[in-house]
Amino acid sequence: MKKIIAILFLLVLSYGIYLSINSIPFGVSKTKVGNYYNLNGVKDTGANNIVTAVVLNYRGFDTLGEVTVLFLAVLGFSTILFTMKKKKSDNMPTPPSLILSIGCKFLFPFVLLFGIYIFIHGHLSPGGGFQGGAVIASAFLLFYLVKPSEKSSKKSFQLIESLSGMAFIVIGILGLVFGNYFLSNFLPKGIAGKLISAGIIPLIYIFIGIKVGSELTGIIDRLMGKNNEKQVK
Amino acid sequence: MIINILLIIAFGGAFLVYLAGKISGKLRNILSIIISLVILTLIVMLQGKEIEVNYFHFFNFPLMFRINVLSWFFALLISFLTTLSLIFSLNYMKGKENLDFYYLMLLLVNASMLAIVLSGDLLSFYIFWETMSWSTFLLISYNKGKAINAALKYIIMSIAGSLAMLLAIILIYIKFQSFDILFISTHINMSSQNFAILIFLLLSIGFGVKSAIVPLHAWLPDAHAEAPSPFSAILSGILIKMGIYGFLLLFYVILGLKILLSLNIWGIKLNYIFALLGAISVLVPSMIAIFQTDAKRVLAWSSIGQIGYIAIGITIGSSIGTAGGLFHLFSHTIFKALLFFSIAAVEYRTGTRDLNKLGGLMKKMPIVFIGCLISVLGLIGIPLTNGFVSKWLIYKALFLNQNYFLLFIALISTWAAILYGFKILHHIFLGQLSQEHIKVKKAPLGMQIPIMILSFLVLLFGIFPGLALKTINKLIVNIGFKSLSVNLFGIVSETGPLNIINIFAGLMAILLLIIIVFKLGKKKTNIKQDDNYAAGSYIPIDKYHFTSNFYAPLFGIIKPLLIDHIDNFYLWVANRIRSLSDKVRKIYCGNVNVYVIYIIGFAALLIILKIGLKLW
Amino acid sequence: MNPVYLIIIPLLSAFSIPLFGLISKKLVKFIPPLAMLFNAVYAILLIPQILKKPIVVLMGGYSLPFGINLFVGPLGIIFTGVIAIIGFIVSFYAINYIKEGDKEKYHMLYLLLLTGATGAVLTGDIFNLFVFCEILCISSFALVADLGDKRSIESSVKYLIQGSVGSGFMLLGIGLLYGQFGTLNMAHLAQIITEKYGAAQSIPIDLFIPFVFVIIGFGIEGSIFPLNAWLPDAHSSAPSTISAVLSGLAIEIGLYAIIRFVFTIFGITSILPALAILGLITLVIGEITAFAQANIKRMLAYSSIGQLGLIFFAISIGTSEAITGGLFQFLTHAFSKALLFLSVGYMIYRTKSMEISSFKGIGKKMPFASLAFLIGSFSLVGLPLFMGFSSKFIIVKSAILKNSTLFNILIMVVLLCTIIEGAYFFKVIQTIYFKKSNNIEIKKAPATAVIAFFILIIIIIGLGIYPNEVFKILQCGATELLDKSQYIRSVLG
Amino acid sequence: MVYYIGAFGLIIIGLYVLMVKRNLIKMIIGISLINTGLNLFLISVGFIKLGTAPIFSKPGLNPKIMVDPLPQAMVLTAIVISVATLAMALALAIRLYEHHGTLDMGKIKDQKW
Repeated sequence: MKKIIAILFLLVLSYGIYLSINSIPFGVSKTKVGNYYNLNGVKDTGANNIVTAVVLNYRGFDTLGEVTVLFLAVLGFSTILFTMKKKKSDNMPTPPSLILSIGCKFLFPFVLLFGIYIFIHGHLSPGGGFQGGAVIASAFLLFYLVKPSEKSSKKSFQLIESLSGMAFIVIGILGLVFGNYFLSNFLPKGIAGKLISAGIIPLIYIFIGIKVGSELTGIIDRLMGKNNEKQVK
Repeated sequence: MIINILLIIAFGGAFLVYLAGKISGKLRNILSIIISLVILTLIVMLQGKEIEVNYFHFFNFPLMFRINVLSWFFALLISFLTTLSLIFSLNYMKGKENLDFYYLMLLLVNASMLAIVLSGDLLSFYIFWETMSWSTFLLISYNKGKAINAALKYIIMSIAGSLAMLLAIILIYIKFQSFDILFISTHINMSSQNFAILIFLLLSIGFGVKSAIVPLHAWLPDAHAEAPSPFSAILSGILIKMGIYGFLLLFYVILGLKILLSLNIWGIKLNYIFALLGAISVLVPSMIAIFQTDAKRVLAWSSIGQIGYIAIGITIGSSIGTAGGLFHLFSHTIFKALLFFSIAAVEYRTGTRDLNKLGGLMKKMPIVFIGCLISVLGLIGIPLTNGFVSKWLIYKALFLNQNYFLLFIALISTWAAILYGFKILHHIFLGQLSQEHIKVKKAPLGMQIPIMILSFLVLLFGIFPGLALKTINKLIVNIGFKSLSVNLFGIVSETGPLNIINIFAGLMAILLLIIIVFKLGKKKTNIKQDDNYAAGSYIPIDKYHFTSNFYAPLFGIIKPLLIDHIDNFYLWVANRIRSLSDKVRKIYCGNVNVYVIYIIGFAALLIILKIGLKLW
Repeated sequence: MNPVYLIIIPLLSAFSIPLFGLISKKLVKFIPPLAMLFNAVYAILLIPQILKKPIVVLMGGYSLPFGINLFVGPLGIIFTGVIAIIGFIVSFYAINYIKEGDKEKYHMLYLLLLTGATGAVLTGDIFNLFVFCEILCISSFALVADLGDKRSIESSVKYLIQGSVGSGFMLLGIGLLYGQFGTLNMAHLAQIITEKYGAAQSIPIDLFIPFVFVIIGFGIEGSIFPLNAWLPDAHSSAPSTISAVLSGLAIEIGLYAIIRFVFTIFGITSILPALAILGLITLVIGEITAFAQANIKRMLAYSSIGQLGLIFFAISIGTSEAITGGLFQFLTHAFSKALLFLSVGYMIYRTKSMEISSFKGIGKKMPFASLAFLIGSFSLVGLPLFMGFSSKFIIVKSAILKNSTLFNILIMVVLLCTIIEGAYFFKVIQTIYFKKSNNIEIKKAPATAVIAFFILIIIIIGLGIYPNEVFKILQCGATELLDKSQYIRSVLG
Repeated sequence: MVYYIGAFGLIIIGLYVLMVKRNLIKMIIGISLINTGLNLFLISVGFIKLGTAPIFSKPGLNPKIMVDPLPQAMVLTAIVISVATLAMALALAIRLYEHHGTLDMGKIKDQKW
């Protein structure tokens, strides 16, 4: 019964979407705003990667919100799991195999480096702070796989998160001070294509990278069950 | 300016008294009486003045106070009764809990009522009307227990009434772009008949709830019975008269006599319908009152009945009727407050107000007995009491108006009043003294003083009705009636003068006759109640208390008529809403899948409406 | 005076809480009140300037519609001001109230929730609106679960599922709009829509479908009738401070978004009567459901649904005065409901029960909390001298002035609902004051709570007696909503 | 066009899951499906046939045929938001299981009426 109702409703919904989608033809250039970004992005921001230019400069405020959302996720995550009963599990997790542990130890610095590379070059090539941060977090995931009992310092993670978040805002406020607009690109834009160019974009991306890295690591850390053991029924 | 000061004292005083109560109880009591006396003097000083003050702008609507004869008359009654009630409370409320709150609310009700009658525009009228409603609500709840449901019924009905009133006020504003009562009254001619009927009906609901005209009376018996007794006196004595004040305002100030008499629905005159409702309010509640066993409930039902008289008086639209209605309002305030005070005094000493448990207190509490006797006489309308004058005027007006049907009902109801009046008197003060109450003491002085003052007033205005009739005459002239010629002893007119001296002389003659007849009769012998035996076995004394089921035969005949169907109807509605609520809240069934289905279903519904029905 | 600080300062202070936490754990709880106090003062100082001319703030200095802008008009500043004032009072109250759990995280989440709310009402960009709404939503998911007990986790899960559907719909609607019109800026969007469809009699279907999605997306946050199943659960199981903020502010953000879309962006006035009926159904359902509740917080939550329906109804009447009344009702509801939840908070805390029957005779033991409840409920029922009267008065007046049979009937229903509302509120008042108490030793509420009560009481009575100045500001808000071209002009120049 | 169908297919499937499936984990998967579908939809809105990525990674690229960068930026944000929601949902699921010993949302109905 429920299924039939659900399907009926969804059919109506799909029909509605079908009707409205007609006015959005597929694969045709149609937006004024997007064209503007493509045409003037490099000139305006000094970043080769237009998506980065949009994310951090034209719509930097969205990104601030986005960073906040991620911050929130970690916060909420740890709030919800905060009062969890800490149970000592009887059986220690099986130690990882030799291949895994050696391989991970070997890979860890490279992955970390790759993550850093990605967010530093966010304005030049595909990638950026979020992606880089995710890569960094995966490095820590490897690390945890090898040493499940390792206790990471949650305090320092939290500090890094909030400091880098604050740095983002402070850069924004500096923009307000020097350039009259919040988050305005007040630093010299340099020559597009060079590493040190595009004003505040790389700077912000570095902070975002650090922040996202530590946040995702925090989430992984929690989900790995460091201080909340698996429930035994 | 003096009005502003008056109301600032009234409202500020209430809170001041509350704060004083935090320091000491004595200070609070004294302060409350001082404040009420100050208000009373200020009002007396305002006699005959016509003042208008703008005091505030709510949004951009100017609010104003205005005093004229009508409002002065009511203000005087309000503050006078409140003063007496406060004096009475000194003893009655001694030792009860939350007294600060009690005094605060009592003074707040007083202040709000004053503000109502002094309001010059409908908006401030409404605002203070509501203030009165909620402070009354809190005060009725004060006694806890049964009082809670009574208060709830009261507040719900008055919210309903006041919302109707709000609607009417806003309609008026939209029509005339003003809340000023005088402005409206001068421009009402321009409005259509339908508009006037609409206003009439809506406002009638609002005022009707407060004054407990019959279909809207359901709150009154409970509320009057359960409120603290000094406050019951105010409730019955003056608070329900606020509704009458509202009606006067509506009938004669806003609509005016001419329009009032012309209003009709399908040819039936509205004021006649209203008078008919008044007549029902007189008849049925008076009957119901006979069968109550709780003394305060008797009085409560009787209040509805007396309000009915007033309603008849003020609606028939003749000057003598209106004067009668107003005079009855005035007398009712006095004798009903007196009755409530007497019963409160009895309750204070004996701890009960169940009529079947009381009896024979005449000698134990003589002053209270005399007070009660006088007030019952007033209630019944025996000559030389103020009740007689007012009822006479109302009957007269009905007679002159050739409303014989209403006259008939009013007369029958007087019999009912005699029955329940006598019942109260007999059950409490006459008959056998119950064993428990042998050691009952006299009422304290603080209670006797208000009782004595009021008893005196009942007789004073019964013998010299002109004292009040002069003001009332001015009042009815003020609201657009012909003047009556009044002297100290009554009314001088060709159609049927009222002269207390003549009546007094006649009465004396009858009295003399009765005394002579009684002197000729046999002497009675007193037998002690304990001297009775039944088949040789001793029966406990309580069984001899012959006052229970006083009017049992009568009750058997008309009982089915007197069940409070209207009250039951309201209860039924409340229960319906409750069960509806229980059904409706099943929508939130707790299953999150269903909730998502609601969301998608809503989207689908909107799309269907758009595509299928081509809405929007 | 740059309104961007209204968003930045709370955000910055939220981020800085862990730092202060390092210095002293006790310091943390004073940061939210300070940040909100700043916002409140700043918002009030901005008002005169904004009434003259709305402020448009560009982010990053790019010309519109390419950058993001904040539009700080009368409407925005009203909402911001209310958010800041209530945020301040509630966080002040929370200084002593929040004792268990991770305090730092609670305060951070709380500040972020308010940041989200402020951002959502100030932004001039639909995608940005979506982002801020998500901040609001996600922080409220977490805060609802803050107590960590059985009921709060369950409520939070249900809230999250419905909220995700809502955010999905929002994004879908925004995506469709972007696809059609190629812009995300509200004013630009409004301009294009007016140019393209301004003359059309009925709403074209390809405009209607995104409209449906957006309305439903924000309607879930704004708890319109069939979409509000999460609300009673979430509001009743969150900590009382959070219930106060959620009920008083969060759901109104959804409402704000809807009216912004209906009036400014789409400019669809033909749908207004339907929305009015929807609001009315919400009102009726909310009040009737609240009538039989035994759990005080659920009762208040359902009453919030009812109040929201009333606001929605008032705004959907669509005249300037009615919208003003609706906004006024929003103020009333925000302040009164916050007061109610806060007062109930300590009662629950002391009696350890949410059943109404367990509050018997508490009036004597907790006089201030009970007084707060009394005044809050009087105000909500709409008794004079309190704020609720001012707003209800305006609403009734404007509905009658509309002079259509439909609205005359609807306003009758509204008034009937008021009676029901009165019935259940007065019943609780009687339980609190006039029932025999259970003779348990109950302590009074602490000073911080009492101060919070009194600030709210003063606001409620003050605006109940003297609403004139606020009324003028609200009128400007209504004008802003109704005058679409003015909005477009002031943003795009 | 197939992208649109795919995107909306995912969304519809996700909604169906939310309406019919009672297991919380499945519902969370449904939410993920909706979000993925949305991201796909946004990206396809900005798509241009034969378009290139909006990155001037080598000189001589024609900005006229680049795809629209704005939906991509939006998707970036949307992904982060969906990750956040997902994280919250998983944390809640863990706690819910701890409290109720089940993840069947049809059975967890303490909060009702």
